[in-house]
Amino acid sequence: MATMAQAIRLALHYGEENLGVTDVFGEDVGPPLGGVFTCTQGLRTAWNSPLDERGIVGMATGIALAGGRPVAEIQFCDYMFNAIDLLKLAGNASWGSNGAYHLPMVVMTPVGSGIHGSMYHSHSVESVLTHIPGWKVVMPSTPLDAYGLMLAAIEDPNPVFFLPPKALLRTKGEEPIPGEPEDARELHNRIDAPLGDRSQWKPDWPEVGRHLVPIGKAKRMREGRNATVLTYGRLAPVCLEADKQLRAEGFSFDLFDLRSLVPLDWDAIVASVSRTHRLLVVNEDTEVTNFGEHLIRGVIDRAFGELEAAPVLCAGADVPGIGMAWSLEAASVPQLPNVIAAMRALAVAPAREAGGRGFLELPTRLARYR
Amino acid sequence: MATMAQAIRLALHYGEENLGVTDVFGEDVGPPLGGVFTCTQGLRTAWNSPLDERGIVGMATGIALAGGRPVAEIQFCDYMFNAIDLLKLAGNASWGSNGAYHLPMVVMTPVGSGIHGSMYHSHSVESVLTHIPGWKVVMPSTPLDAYGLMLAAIEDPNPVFFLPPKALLRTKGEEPIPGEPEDARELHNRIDAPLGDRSQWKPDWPEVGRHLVPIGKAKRMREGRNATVLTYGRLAPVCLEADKQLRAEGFSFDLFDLRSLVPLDWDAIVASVSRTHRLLVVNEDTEVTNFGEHLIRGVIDRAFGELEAAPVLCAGADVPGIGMAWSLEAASVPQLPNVIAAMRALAVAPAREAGGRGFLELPTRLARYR
Amino acid sequence: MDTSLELRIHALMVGARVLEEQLIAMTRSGDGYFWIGGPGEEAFNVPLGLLVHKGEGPAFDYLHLHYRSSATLLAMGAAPIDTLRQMRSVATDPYSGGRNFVNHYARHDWNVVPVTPTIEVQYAQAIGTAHVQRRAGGEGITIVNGGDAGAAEGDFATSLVWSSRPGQELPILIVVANNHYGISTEQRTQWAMSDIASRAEPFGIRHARVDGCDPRASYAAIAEAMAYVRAERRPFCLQADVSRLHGHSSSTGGGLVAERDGLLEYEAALIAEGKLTGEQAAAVWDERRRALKADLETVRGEPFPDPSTIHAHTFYEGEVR
Amino acid sequence: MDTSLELRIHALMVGARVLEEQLIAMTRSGDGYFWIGGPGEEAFNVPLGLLVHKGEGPAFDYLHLHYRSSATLLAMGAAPIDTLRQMRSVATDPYSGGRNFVNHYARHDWNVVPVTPTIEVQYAQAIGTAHVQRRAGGEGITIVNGGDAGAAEGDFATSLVWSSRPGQELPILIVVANNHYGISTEQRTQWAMSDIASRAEPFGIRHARVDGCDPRASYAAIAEAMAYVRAERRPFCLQADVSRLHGHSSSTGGGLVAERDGLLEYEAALIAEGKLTGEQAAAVWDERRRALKADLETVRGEPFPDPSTIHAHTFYEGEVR
Ligand SMILES: Cc1ncc(C[n+]2csc(CCOP(=O)(O)OP(=O)(O)O)c2C)c(N)n1
Ligand SMILES: Cc1ncc(C[n+]2csc(CCOP(=O)(O)OP(=O)(O)O)c2C)c(N)n1
Ligand SMILES: [Mg+2]
Ligand SMILES: [Mg+2]
Repeated sequence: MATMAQAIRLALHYGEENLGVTDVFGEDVGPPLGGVFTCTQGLRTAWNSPLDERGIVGMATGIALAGGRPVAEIQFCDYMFNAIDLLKLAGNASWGSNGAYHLPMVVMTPVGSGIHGSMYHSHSVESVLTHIPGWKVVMPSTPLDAYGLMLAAIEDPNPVFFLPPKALLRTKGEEPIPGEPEDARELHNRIDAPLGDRSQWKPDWPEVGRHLVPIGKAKRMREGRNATVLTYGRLAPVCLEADKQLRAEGFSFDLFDLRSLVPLDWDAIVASVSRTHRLLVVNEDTEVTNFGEHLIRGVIDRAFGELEAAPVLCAGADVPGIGMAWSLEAASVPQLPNVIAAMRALAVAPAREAGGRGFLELPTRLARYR
Repeated sequence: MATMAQAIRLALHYGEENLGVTDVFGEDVGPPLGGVFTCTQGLRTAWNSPLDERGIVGMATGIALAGGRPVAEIQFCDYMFNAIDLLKLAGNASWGSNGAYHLPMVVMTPVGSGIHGSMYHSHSVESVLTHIPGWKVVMPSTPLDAYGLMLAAIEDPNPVFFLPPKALLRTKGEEPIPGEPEDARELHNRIDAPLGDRSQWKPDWPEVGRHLVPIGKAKRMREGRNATVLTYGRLAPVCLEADKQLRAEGFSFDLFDLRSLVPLDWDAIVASVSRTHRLLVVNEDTEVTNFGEHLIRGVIDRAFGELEAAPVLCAGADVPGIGMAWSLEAASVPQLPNVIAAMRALAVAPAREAGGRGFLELPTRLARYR
Repeated sequence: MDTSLELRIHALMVGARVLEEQLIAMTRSGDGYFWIGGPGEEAFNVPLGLLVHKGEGPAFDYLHLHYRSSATLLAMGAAPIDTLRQMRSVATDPYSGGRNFVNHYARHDWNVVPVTPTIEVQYAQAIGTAHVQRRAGGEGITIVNGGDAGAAEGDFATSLVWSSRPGQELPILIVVANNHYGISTEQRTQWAMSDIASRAEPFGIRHARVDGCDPRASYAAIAEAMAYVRAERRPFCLQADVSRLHGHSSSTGGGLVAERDGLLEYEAALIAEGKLTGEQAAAVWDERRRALKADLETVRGEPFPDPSTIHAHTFYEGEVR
Repeated sequence: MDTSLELRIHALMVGARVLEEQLIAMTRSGDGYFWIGGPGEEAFNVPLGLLVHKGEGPAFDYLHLHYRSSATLLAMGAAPIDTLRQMRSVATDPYSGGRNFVNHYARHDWNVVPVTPTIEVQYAQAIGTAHVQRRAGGEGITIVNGGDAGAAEGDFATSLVWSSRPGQELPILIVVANNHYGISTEQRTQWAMSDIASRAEPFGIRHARVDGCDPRASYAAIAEAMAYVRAERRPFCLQADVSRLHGHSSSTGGGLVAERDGLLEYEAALIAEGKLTGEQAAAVWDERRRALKADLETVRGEPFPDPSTIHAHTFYEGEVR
């Protein structure tokens, strides 16, 4: 099975050959490295940019303005904060020109913690990016979804953020990409750049097929009854594992990998909450003005009456960075034990008592789960 | 009575003379203009910077690192989005150095809509800024609060965002600044720069006094029973007016101008919600991943059981800009009729029925109030 | 330059000036809230507009303009009434549907990309259209224009770095319209050099400085720079020294200030050279003023945007191009 | 330069090299996750550290360093064990309490401001400490150091613009440590010029280029540049051509690469000049290695940060200075 990095590479290859992608570029994206996470090795249109994120976003905007179809990489999402204005401007090109222009561009940038990225290299960015109107925002948690979301992002006429979790780029999935060789070694030999001199190397691309994950559709990972759990990215497999362990205790959860943060699959979310009557949102961004709070508010708007316990956010601590020491990282972004504790606590919270104001005040701050 | 712009100027003057302010600077902050909103006219330490917001934030950081006490202006908050990284770094200087450094710096930048700022010049930024850990965030809605919050911001050893609403900078308050001349004309003559040649002009500062508004304390503007209303900035006087009109209909609201967004006055908020059992948050930032959603989640965390109706957010439409045409601006950021409609709707929403799931699903999207 | 072109430039300059004066008047008559525009830049902007290869797509020139570029648009053939529409923020505004400030153009069929409300970012975006044109070959180039003060933003440096990458040089004309001010701040208090285009020198980028108040000198300088960029597919950086005849914007009053007026100078020269009479010149002004008055009446009858359209085009709704 | 200084420089260079080798070994022994550092920059960074006016406050030099500046810190007198502490992310790490990557220094008593995890932003911050020093007078200056690739960010231009404002010139030494690469990307593919310091020319900023693999040339060039900045209170831009002996970081392997080694060249020269014997040189290396081994044992016994401290210093808790 392909890793997520390989899946992205295959998607970009498919995009170059079939969807009109003209430029895959960014810092160290072209040869010899092919991306610090190897996502862009061997691609025909990949090239190295200067070390200048504003230039990268501006270049992508300009390419899209001139009818090209760029996939720009910001090496780590953490380096994008000097270009939020340019991203906002890309997001308002269509609206601001009253529809005269549109920008089919993808900005791909790895997000989140879990690779010992330390203080600044471990950001989650969904709270900032979902607040920029005019952009779609997708985040895969499996290689196949990465493949399908990238194809959908490329085909979309709007700017799309494609946000692979750093911590999952090297993990393999359970579902093959259509056309992927069965043997992982074969895939490796055909498309991973060799160590050492690469100047003569060319990938031997497998014939991968068209597989789109529609933007705006959540994936129900598990069906269950104790609560609805909304998550995405690095924490999707963590929540799966938590669900598995809690099933042994007799609990079960309606577990969603949202995949698409803008637009949201409100239908699926509301239908689930209307069945489970409880809601937990799990992400790793810092907890103040967190996208998960939007999810909670959106559910309240649509189905407050369905909630029989307080909706809960399990998110990152409100601290200026992620500590380098593992003891600190584990204390500031949710880990498996925190997620299990949050899920269990929500499942056992007493339903509000008839007529009273007896809702359990659930502790939702990460710190309290430790 | 002083306008808010004059109040800020007086506060900066007080800061220069008594609190060690070393630099008030930014684009057009020094002579001859003294700020596009006149907030920095006549100040001893005011100077004009190059047109470079990254330089401005970097300069402020460096001044604070070297023991100075800067107040940097970003001319409109809308120009700050190319410097979010530098702001984040300022916010993590203390945490990241484990307390070795601290940055006593104020970034002052006018925010919000209401001055025909069009597409890009009408941003609200609190949702982005409250998500940057390590910064305090204050927003005045009256001249006296502007004065007191600026003094507190200057005295604070941490970086502080001081966010006067663009639309209120020219409005007068009802409470005088200590030491302010009684006659507004006198104040004008003494501290407003004259039209025409200003090269010989010097202000004749009144002896203003020390008046601090502690950061972290909300102001209860009105006491009432139908619901708790949390707001700040431009919409504070709008909510006051809405409350006034609704009192004629027999409603009353526990109305708070938060003033300090980080840190929040949770004690006051929770105490109020525990009394009114209903919550409305009113702001003008776009509604997806909006700081008001944090307020709602925070109340849910602390007092879900107290809520007898769904908490409501009345905020800006999720569009990429504010239309230049007034018809468009009024359709995208809350205006008085929207606020009145939201307050009334919340006040009359039936309390949840005993035992059932009968909470009224309140329409919270701005569009639905029109 | 033949006389007919000289007279055409004159007429276009007058048209642009009169348009800007009309816009300023509209801030006072309640027909608009905020004015920003280009009176004082016509002598440079009209030649620029005339020399553009106008059309859609990479074979034609891309324009990344600033908010003082009305004369360029008019020289390209834009209808003045459309600028009045944007000023009044009516629904018929073809550039933004009443959503953006006046003189913030966007025209897909002419490769005029949206004028940005933030300073200097166009220099970071322009490298992208130029990149597509570098690959496309042909004669299409990218033109980017902005002010002197704004060149202090890193984006100006970005345009120099990215347009001079060895073997990847971009066909881009980088213009700095130097009016010696950023709002109230004098250039000489913030800049070590008076010719900002000289910053291109260490990058091996050709550069020049021209009197942007002189339309004939501007025409020649732009033509030469463009010829180089079109043929050599390499960047060129051009500073034009211009005036800011009505100050920064309506926020600073919008009144006339004492600066060189390239239009009056030029008109006087044409008269002295016997190419135009005083009456003919006056007729040009009158005709434009009259036409604009009629345009304004038309625009006043047009509706403001319907608030129910507020979400339209947040995401693209048109045909995918 | 007298021999005792030459030998001191040698010993410091060896100490820095051995420290970096130890750090790389620690990524393999599980004593740390990520390494980035400065082997190949010692010949420039040791002289820089020796020439710093070390102390607290504007009368002394401010250092805005990058993640390859270990040799500068050692030359200033930092204890190598503290770098091991940061590498292992133990609570005793005096620079960040186990919160930041290795070689990300912050020392208030020496005016070493926090090394930033993002490239080039230090150039935008450095103008602020220099501004305070301009006003303070005296001899204190600001030194900012970063890489070649990073100079493509607008912040490099910001440092040039802001440090050369007429009448407001800043006492700042702007260094570009040019190792000809940004991670995998060769400088010559992205830059039109080989001397990035030449970008200072149009700003009227003095500039120079030095062989940063030669400690004696570096010492002289830094001393000259500093003397100018200290006395004239004006900016100076200096490019040092250096090596990147173990590649970019542990992410790219951390193995030795075939580049000029300024330390070995220098050691050979000192031996050839009769100032050092082979045995003496070997003894310096041995002694440093032995000491570091002992340091590592100490560090291994030290605790990791207590998770309950996670919120500490989010807001300042110390005495207000
Ligand atoms: C990023 C940004 N910063 C600040 C502003 C506010 N602003 C608008 S025009 C202007 C001055 C621009 O001066 P210059 O670049 O010389 O152009 P000019 O207006 O003189 O033509 C400023 C500061 C802005 N629009 N965008
Ligand atoms: C703003 C930002 N962009 C990208 C990176 C990732 N990154 C770290 S080091 C590096 C290369 C830096 O090259 P250079 O400036 O030449 O310094 P060197 O590492 O070669 O000393 C890159 C791209 C970063 N840390 N910050
Ligand atoms: Mg100007
Ligand atoms: Mg380098």
